[in-house]
Amino acid sequence: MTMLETRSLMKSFGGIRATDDLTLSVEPGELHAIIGPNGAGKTTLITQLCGSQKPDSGTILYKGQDITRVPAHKRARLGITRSFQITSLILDMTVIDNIALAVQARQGSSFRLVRNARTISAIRDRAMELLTRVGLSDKANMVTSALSHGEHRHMEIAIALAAEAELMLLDEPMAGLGAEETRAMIDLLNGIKGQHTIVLIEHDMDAVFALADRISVLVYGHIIATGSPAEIRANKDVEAAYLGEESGAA
Amino acid sequence: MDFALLVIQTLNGLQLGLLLFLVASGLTLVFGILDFVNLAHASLYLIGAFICATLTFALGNFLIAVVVALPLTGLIGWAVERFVARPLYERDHLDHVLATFGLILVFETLAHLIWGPEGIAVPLPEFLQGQIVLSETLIIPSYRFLIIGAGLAAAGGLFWMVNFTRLGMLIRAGASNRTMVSALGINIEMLFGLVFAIGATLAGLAGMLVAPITEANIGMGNSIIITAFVVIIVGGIGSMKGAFVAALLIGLIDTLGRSFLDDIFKIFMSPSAAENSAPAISAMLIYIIMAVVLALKPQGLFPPKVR
Amino acid sequence: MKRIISAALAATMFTSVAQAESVKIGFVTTLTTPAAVIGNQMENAVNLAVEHLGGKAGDLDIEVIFGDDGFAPETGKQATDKLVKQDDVDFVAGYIWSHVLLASRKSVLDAGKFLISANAGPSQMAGKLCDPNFFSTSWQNDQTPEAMGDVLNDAGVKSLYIMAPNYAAGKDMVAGVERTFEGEIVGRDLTKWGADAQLDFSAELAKARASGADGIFVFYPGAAAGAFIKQYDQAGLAEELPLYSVFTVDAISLPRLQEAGFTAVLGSQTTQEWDPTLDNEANARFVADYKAQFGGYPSYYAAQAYDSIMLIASAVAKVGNTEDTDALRAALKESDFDSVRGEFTYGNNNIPIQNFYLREVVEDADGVWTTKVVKTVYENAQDNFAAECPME
Amino acid sequence: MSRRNIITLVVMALLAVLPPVFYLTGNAFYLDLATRLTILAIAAVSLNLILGYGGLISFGHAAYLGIGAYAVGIPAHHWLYGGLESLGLATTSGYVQIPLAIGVAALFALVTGAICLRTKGVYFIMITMAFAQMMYYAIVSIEEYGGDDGLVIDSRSELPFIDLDDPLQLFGLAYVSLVVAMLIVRMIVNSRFGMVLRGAKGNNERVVMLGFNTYLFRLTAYVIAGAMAGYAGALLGNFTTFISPEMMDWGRSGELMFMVILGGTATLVGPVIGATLFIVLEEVLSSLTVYWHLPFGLLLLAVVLFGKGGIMGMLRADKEDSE
Repeated sequence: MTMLETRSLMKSFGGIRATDDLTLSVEPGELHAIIGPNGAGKTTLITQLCGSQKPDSGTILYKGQDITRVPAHKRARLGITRSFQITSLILDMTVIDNIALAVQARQGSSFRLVRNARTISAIRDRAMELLTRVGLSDKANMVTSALSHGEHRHMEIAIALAAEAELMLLDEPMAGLGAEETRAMIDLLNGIKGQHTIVLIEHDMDAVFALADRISVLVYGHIIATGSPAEIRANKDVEAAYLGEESGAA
Repeated sequence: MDFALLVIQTLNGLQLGLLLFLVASGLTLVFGILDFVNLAHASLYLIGAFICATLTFALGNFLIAVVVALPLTGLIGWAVERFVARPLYERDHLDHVLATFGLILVFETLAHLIWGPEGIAVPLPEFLQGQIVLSETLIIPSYRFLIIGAGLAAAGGLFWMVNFTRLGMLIRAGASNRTMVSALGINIEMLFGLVFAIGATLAGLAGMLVAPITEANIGMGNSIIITAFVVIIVGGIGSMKGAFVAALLIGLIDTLGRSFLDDIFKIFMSPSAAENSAPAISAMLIYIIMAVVLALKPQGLFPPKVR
Repeated sequence: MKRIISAALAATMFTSVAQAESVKIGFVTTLTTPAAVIGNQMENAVNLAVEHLGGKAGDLDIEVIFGDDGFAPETGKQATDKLVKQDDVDFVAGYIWSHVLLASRKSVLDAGKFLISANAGPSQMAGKLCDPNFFSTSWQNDQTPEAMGDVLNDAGVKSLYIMAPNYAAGKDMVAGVERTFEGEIVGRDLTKWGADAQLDFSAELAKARASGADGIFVFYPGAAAGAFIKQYDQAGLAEELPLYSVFTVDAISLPRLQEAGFTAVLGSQTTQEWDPTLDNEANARFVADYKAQFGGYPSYYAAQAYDSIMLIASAVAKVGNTEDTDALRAALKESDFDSVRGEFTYGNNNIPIQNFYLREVVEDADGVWTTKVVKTVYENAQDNFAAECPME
Repeated sequence: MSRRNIITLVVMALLAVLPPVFYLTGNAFYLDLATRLTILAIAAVSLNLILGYGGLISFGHAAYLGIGAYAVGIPAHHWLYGGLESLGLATTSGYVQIPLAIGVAALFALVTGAICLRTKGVYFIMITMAFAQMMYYAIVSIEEYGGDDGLVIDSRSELPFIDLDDPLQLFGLAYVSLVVAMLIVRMIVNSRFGMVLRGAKGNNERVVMLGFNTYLFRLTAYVIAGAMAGYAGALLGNFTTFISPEMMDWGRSGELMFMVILGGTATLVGPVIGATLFIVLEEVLSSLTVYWHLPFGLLLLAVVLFGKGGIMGMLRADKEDSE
């Protein structure tokens, strides 16, 4: 069974078709990268996959189940998690509280008003464990806004891991990272690859080709090619549409 | 129901709606473009009325006083932008509300200190004092027509400015995308100051127009600010068209409610209960409308396209 | 924080050390909002009364502490509480507004102090809620409009349109005129009152015109009066729908109307228990000194406030101290002082039994607009609620 | 112990000790002032739950105070003048009045909150105000309860062991209620529920993506805050023994907001400090001049323009997030 499938997805803003008859399928366990020039509609696709925007038409299937009209918070419960292109953390909370909130989401109802959440070891221990995994355990009690951009990116991964997502939607995790930080992120993703199905949207071609099992190329809201990194590298259409237009872009 | 009375009350409602529009249009400009919540907007309405009243006695003519008072009010608006609003753009709405509430207290108390609590009755020139007789039962004070005319002219001018001038283009662009305007190399501080001054002038004009009716008095700001906010919320923040439609809607509902609701209530209530509850219910009507509009359209009737 | 609290409280805490041999009067009126225009007149009159008394009630020094009711019952009650509890006054006087007086009543009377209304006269407090420690130097609300109702009958008015603010006194005024007026009431509007009172009466005036009434009766005290009269004038109703008002055309609205040149108001008639032209010595001195000091005619609010201080002073002077409340009560009841309205007595409910006059707006010798007495409508009239008061 | 906790304890201790001392030294009025302040602080603490921790700027919180006060006043009115006996609402029993205050306030919060929470930002501010204004005019229109003129409460709520006619006991009840309210808020914001609420304030989209239906969390918090303010209103009615629609005017809602902001949002004791400062300033300034709104307004401006995070923000040195 495919993990995620879209069929003829359409989404327009004004007169512009951001998503145009988009059909995609992601297999369980793979790291599926989606690349494309600026304005190809990558982020619009992600927002529809996670449910914060509704497509105009078409269907989204998750493990064979139609989730097109399922609201975002329920999709999260089903095991879909998303990281944000622009860092989207709760900046006025501490690092560990950010992670703990994500852990809490997987541990039964949070409609619990009495017990102090910070004293629940099942949550705190798991959050600490995740922070250790992304290398931020020493910064657990700092306010999130005090951390660097690269560290925020690592927190995003920790949150995605906390959600124990079967499907992780990673929206440009390398955006704005320096060379050193990018390498650290590639190592981190390599470490979790295989344990989760990952849809990766990324501009950094080196990273994409180093990490992806399969790659889909999105141009003007439409998938023009899907294949292994080697196949995509060899694909003439891709070269024309993508590299030709945006030579030098990385 | 008496037809002539209905016509008169509709005109009265139109007049109230246009006054509301003058106040609300400035509010929605400042709100939509500067993203600044200005509770003190009505203080400019108040200050405008008092300046104009004082000048009416100094210059001997109401209309000349209005012409002189308008730029003065705009100048005060510009000063408010420069010294209070500008430092607060980066803060959240909570700080705007708190600061401008403080500003209301300052303006009202200053007005009390300067002009006294009794207010100023503003005399009209001779030709505006009479009535226009449309038919035997249709008699309207001519000054009310002046308000309607001035209100429509101001609304028309505003539409022209917003839709057909370079300033208007910037304002429309600014309302939907602030960073874009600054990217165009426009002096955003100048633009903001100007927008604020225009808003102040419009509010001031409303105050000046209403002064010969209700007198310039220190409580007048309080009574209009909330209604003006209701107007821009119902219309959709930042939408000039929305403010216009909502202002007329609310002006008409308020006036017609005040005139006919007690008669309607008398059908199923005792007369004294009807007379007691009708004014309160008609005052409540505008809030009910706002709640219904927001329940159905959480961004108002004419939501701005992109934020 | 600690410093702020203790400094602030300490600053006011020890100022109230009781001075021996003085009578303390709390005076609650409106000093903020547009209605402060009334409060300021009352404050002036109180100060003038103290000056006329040489600052003394008998051997006791008079100390007056003003409280602001902010034109709202809740604020008025707070101001009253402070006067009673913190300043420990012997008398609380003042009160323009009936709803403020009703809200504050318990605070004063439960503390065993005397409550003197210098204006408000809600029907409840003349009737069921009357109290031995409550006195009025004004009237019961219904009386003035009742007098107007009789004036209307005499003038041959057959149908009447009524407008008043929607609060306790407004309702009393409407009830009062309806009690004596024998014609038909063709319409009635109660409008929003308070700090954000309705001041644009276009809808109501249009209805009044359409009603075809012979006359319009209004009650718009304080700052609203000017607004109403101007709109009435602008609507050109003066000939079609003659204006009969109570507590509306007065020494507060007239100067502003004159300044703005609203000559339509000249000749309009109102009823009142007092007028600056009343011929007695106390009134002549009061009006002359008030005009000299404050540059304008006093209103009845000022006259009643002046009387309230004179009443208190007369009782305290007679008793010689502020402790003997029984003696003070008896002395107050005698109303043995030179009232600016002339002699009056108290009924069983401690509301004055007094004359009511019809007054007309005229230009005085100096060209200033004021009122003069046309005729006496009621002589020694008692209010209708006295019977409901269980006191003897 | 963190500096913030020390401040909290000092403020609460002063508030417990000073007013009775004033009372016993013959300054009954200052006890009254403290009681008023304490009751308003309960309302401010409840507002802080949604405004400070939940990021929901409610401009209609005074409506709940009014509802609570009328829940005391209306039964007391019928107890004296008759009517509503069949509903059991002609009574001065606190057992009826206080649950009624809390219940009606919670219900009003549930119904209006369900609609208001669909909107965001300034729209939320204004729609909460609109509902409060509707409540205001609803009360104005009921002549039986005095309309604009308000209603005198002739008899205070009857409670076991406590005589509310004794100002000291009334203050005691208000003070204990304030402490309990603060403890409840502290408990809630530190719970798993509170984490979600606070997270949604910082970044609602993120919290939704984690799988939380933040609408329900917010609505629950909104109802809790409304119920607490309703209780404060019941105390206020008992304290003033006079209630009027004025209590739920938008200006009053604004004052509650300012208390929270003045003291410092999202801090446990901030609203208490804000309420104290507000009431004391009002008292001191208004006793100096009738033009006290001028210095008061300038002060508000100064606090916003030059101070950030309210009084607690100025006092705070340590930046820890926990209470």
